[in-house]
Amino acid sequence: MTPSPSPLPLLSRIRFRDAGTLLGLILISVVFASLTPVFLTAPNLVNILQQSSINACIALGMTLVIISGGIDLSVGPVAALSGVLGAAMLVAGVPIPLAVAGALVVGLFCGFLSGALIAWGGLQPFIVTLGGLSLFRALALIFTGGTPIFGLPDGFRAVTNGSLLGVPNPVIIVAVLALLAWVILNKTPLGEYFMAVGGNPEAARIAGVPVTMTKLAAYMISGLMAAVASMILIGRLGAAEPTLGSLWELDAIAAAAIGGASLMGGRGSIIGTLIGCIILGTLRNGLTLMNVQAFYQLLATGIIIIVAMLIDKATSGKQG
Amino acid sequence: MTPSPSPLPLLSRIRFRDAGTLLGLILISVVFASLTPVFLTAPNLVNILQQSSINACIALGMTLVIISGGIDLSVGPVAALSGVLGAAMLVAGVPIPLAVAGALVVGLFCGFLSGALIAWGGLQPFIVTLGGLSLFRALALIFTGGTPIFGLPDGFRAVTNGSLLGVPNPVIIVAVLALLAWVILNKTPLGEYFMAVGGNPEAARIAGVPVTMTKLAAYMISGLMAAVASMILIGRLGAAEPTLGSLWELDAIAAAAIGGASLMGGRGSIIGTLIGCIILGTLRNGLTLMNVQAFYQLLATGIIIIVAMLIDKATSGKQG
Amino acid sequence: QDLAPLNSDSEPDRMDWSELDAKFGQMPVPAAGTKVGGVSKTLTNEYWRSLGEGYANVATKLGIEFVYQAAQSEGDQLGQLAIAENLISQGFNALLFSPQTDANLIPAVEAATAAGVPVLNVNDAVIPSAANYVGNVQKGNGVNVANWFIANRPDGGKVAVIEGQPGVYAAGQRTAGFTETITAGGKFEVVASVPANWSREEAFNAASTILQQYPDLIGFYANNDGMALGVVEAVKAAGKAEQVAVFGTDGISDAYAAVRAGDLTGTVDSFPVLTGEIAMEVALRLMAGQDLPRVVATPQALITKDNVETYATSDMAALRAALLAN
Amino acid sequence: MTPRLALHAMTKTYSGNTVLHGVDLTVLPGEVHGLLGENGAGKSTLLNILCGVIASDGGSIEIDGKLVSISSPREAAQAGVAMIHQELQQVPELTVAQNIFLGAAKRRAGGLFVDRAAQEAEARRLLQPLDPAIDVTAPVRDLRVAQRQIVEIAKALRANARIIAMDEPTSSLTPKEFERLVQVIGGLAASGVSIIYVSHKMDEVFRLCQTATILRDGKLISQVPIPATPVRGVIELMVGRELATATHQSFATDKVLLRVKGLTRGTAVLDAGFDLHAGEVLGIAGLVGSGRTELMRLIAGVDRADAGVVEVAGKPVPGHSPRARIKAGLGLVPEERKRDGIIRQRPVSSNIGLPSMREFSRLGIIRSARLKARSEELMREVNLRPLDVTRPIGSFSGGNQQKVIIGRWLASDTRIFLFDEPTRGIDVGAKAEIYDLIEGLAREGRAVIVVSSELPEVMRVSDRVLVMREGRISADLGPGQITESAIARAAIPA
Ligand SMILES: Nc1ncnc2c1ncn2[C@@H]1O[C@H](COP(=O)(O)OP(=O)(O)OP(=O)(O)O)[C@@H](O)[C@H]1O
Ligand SMILES: Nc1ncnc2c1ncn2[C@@H]1O[C@H](COP(=O)(O)OP(=O)(O)OP(=O)(O)O)[C@@H](O)[C@H]1O
Ligand SMILES: [Mg+2]
Ligand SMILES: [Mg+2]
Repeated sequence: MTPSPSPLPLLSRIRFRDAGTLLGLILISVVFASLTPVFLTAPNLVNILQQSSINACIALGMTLVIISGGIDLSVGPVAALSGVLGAAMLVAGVPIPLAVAGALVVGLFCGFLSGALIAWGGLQPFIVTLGGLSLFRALALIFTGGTPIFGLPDGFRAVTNGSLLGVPNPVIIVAVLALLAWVILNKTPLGEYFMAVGGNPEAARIAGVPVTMTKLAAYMISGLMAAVASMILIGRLGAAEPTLGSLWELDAIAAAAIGGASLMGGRGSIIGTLIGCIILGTLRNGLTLMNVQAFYQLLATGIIIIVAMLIDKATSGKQG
Repeated sequence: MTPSPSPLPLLSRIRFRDAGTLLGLILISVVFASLTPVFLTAPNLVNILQQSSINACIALGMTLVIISGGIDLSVGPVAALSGVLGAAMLVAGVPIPLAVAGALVVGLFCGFLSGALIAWGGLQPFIVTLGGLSLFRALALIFTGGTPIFGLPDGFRAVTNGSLLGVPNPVIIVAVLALLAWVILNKTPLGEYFMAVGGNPEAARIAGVPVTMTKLAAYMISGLMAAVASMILIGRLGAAEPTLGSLWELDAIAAAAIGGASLMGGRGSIIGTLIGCIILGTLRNGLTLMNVQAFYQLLATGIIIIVAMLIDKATSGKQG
Repeated sequence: QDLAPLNSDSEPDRMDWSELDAKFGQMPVPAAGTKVGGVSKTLTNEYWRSLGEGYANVATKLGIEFVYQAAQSEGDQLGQLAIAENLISQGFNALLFSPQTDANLIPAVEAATAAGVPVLNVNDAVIPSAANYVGNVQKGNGVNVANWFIANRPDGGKVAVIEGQPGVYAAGQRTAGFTETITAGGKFEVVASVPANWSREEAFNAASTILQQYPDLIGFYANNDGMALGVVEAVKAAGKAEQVAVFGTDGISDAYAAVRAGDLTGTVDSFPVLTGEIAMEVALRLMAGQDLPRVVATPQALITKDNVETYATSDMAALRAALLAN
Repeated sequence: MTPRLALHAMTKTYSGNTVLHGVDLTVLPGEVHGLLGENGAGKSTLLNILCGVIASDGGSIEIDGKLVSISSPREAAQAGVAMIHQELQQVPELTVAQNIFLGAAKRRAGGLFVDRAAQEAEARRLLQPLDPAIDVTAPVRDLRVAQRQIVEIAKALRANARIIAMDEPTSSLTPKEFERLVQVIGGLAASGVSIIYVSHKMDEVFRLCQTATILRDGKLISQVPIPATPVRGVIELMVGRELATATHQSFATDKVLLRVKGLTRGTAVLDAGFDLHAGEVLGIAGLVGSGRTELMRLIAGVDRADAGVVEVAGKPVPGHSPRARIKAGLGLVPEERKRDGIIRQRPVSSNIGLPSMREFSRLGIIRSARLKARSEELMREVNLRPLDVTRPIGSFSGGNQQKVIIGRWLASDTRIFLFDEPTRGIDVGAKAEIYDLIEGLAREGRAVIVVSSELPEVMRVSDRVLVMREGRISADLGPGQITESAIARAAIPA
């Protein structure tokens, strides 16, 4: 046995893993392209990216949370709360950067609350964020009395509705965030901590990983991402509804899982999650293009999620 | 250092754990009782039990799934599918026992599908049952064309709407099922397998536990329970709707978690889950009696779930 | 008495709200201490809050006790049932139910009937065994919009529907009303009819995709106003505001604002506050023993820029007058 | 005589890396057969194939002259094969009895119910000769490591197997418990059961075995009779070279680096206090459960002390977390590697860099190349096999994982090393390397505590030995006082 200094096995394994997800995406795309000619046009592809951007934003934060061994069911309501508070500030005439910063702080704070209960309180993530799911939604509803907030300033909306060289700004924003998340996960100590805490929290603690802070960071990033997503959304819709973001958590978790994240913690990939988001976006886009009837859309969604996982499994080996 | 043949340590530990949950229930009840006189009347208490019975039915299956290290998000749609198929048979004049048996087989089969993908396919439970959530719902909608099935025979409805010595039949049915689930979990090899597979799947496999069959059994029981819940519900409603069962999974998971089940697998208690269901039912009942507005009910639900977990944590020691 | 299963859109035993006073006289004054309970779908939607406002208007005017509750979210069927049952146990004189689905409140209705408490099914989902129903004709929403297209776009063209949640009665009826009416003449084609689950965001995405695919689309009909407002944004983002007419349903205040601003072409208002008032009146008349028809149809009107100011009033008396003048 | 077991040409390859090259193994009825080799030689792999835990890529299994196919643990059990696994394979929430009967429950009521009482009685009977103090109704999670290992042994005995594979069954046991095991094994062998015995402890192998098969790098080197072959010869066959016998050298100074005062936690550790000097190697001996592990955990900040102070270089350490203690220069190599040491799915380099990610970063970004280079350098020193720091640590053999965990503290500027059973599961060659390493640390002026249940080890590496008894430090033996009898006297309760 000669020492093998080549980093190939691991690298190729990671790439291989994401390649499996990519293959799923390509398969789905080929099917749709052969069924509807519009599918493969440039504007439609941009459309798909644009429509996937909000889920991607949420899913990035979710991926970090999942890798660190948790789950965040409260992302939708957190987005709603920061969305309506941000919108209220915007409508009240607070300068745009300040209002946006305010909304992001709200997101961070919600994440901090969940994170604190999980990290310090030692409660189960699923149940804490399930509580958060009710709590933050209730706060958003109470704050607005249940009515959407309209009249967002045009200056704000211009940011989310603009585009650069044909690429919509939301896509650019999310791409930048994804790059950041990738760097955090793969290049910084915090990323190592996420993986370690998700992989074996007790061993991580003994090795000096600040477990509490790491968990806190994951939920705070997730809250922040939810706030960013809400800003993109309210900019695009021109209104902030207290009910926005319902079921976002399921889409985000599905995207992360399709992208190879393990809900047991310790495993996940930013690139995989992005591809997962695009798979879900493509699915919705293609089914709409084909004008599939509502019930069958639901059917197709269910089947394709499972088939995507099976393809992925088949191509990426036995690690569940 | 004499051998201690007493089974006390284990027993007292379990009781202690459930006692924490019970304490939570008592606390909530005391608060409501002091705020609304109606709360502590016998009919209202029966009411609470009756209203908790469907969630309890689902939560029993969910508890076994969670203990075995999985999760079942598809319970609501499974209930819907077996409900509408069962109702169709009943309306078509199939003898009641046969139709009910048919519905239960549908539930079992749905559970088998999810279980097979998880146990043999090695896919993640969360994502498989998320797919099932869409899939089974779609099938129920397609089968009925989206319209409810009315006109269930009175003979059938009499079973679910009757009562014995003042206790509604659904409560009795669920109590019997709970007893069964308790026996399975605590007295049979299968129960040990659930704990083992959820607690340490690798060790279980090495010890020769039929891991695949165990997982399959958990999801099949969960599917069966969903079908039973749907029978109780359609009997009470006198109709089967393809949309029935929405959000059931969250209530059931919340009940199991409040009752001490760990979503990491290997831990959970039937008694705890039952108390968890009653806590949730009591919450809803009390808040309605106090005429709390919907938004604040949502707020209270969120807060109480978290507080229940904190109480539980505080009383049951550090094991998260 | 065994009632045939109710279909509110086609029940023959019906009357229009406008005939109530003429046929049954002034509202009877309720006894002191009368308690009425309302159970609604969800308060997250302005429509149901407005309905409650209507209930409360009448209750306050007559000095009766009124409790209005709703499930914590749309789709929480058992939660709503529990609420309804809990109200029954508290001894109300009449109950106003707006169920999540056709069936989920049936046990509560049965329990109330057994206890001799009259139950009124108010709008949207239809309890087949309901003895009395107050609400608009769901199909009419879609029909109204289709008629606008037929009248205002004589050349026909491609239109699309953004549906509510699959399997929900109102969504199905509204879509069917629109699609059946508009395609009858053969000039219009419904090129897409896709679900957006009552979500503004999903409606936005679906509309963007549809516009991409059918650049010559001339109109959208959305099953509610929230989704319609999402569609409006998608149309604006695609730069097709001139070409594409967008209609919603419900007449929430934001839809009025959008109609005024010229963003939303129109909405079918079913006047929830007024509906609430009428429903409460009907409940009180039933308690007084009046033998009303099984269905009382509430008003409905297509709101466009032309008539928006007429209907945009919070003064119910004025609104009644305007509607009756029609 | 027909061999009880004959493995022919066993082959196993992991993603292109062959770890077993057609290995043969023949065991006679009633024989205790040693299976020896360095860490990563393939011992566990071979036994895991035998008992159906992993699938081989080639080769056949014959039992009592009949070809059998074993593709699952169930089939292994049916073929009469039982195994004690190197890593504890238990369900923490289940009781001792339930764990012992996991997968083979005793039933009653026509097979419907588990017969708890019978299981517990039988479990008690099985544990009687090994450790009668273990409460069979306690959940396994409440047991100490040694007790859990004994439960593993009892589990293997339960099945009445014809062949029992024991993969380092004594890694957590003390000599006294080993003696009990010897009795048990003797009884089994006398009744015709064949035992395959894997251990890195040569004295055990020479006490127990009649024959030994020696593996090196996945290849069969030879089968030798024991004790006819001398220890040195066996070791040479294992490592392929001659090992220098080293003698102890002291580098202790009188500068106090670590001072522990009045450390107490429950009844596990009572009022423990001592000084540790720069350059000193302090051994801690004691019986199982005497509180050594707990003391290490308290010093390392893993558990919180009820009372007491930990001072490093004259200053009390602020904070109680492992992180705070690591900052102060302490590093713990935990006793239970799988639970407390490794992050299974992460590469070796990540496991090494974990406590010192900051030091390996610039501007918040990890300098991966530097981390990798440093990890490789350290792992070359301790002879990690295979020397690939990008592989997940979970895919290394147990001994090699231990080297990585030690390397973790070499990579950060740790001044005080707390080794809890540092050579558990480590082969003789690597053991010598670790002793050298400890000596090297002392030479550099760092301080080392070595907790070990192996007396020879304690005596080999320590300048000074503390003995613990029932949570208290019962003796502090300086140079010249360290003898087996002195330690034993202080360790055994009066
Ligand atoms: N899952 C795996 N993937 C890749 N390689 C593996 C895997 N499991 C074991 N190996 C490799 O197989 C070789 C043999 O390992 P094995 O565990 O059999 O060694 P061992 O002789 O039992 O060593 P030790 O004495 O340290 O327990 C090692 O090089 C190890 O790295
Ligand atoms: N998980 C646990 N639960 C309860 N008591 C424990 C636990 N671990 C250790 N103890 C108790 O703490 C005391 C010290 O145990 P510790 O493990 O520190 O001893 P040790 O000398 O290191 O022995 P070992 O060889 O088992 O590691 C013992 O009395 C033991 O019973
Ligand atoms: Mg080994
Ligand atoms: Mg120890």
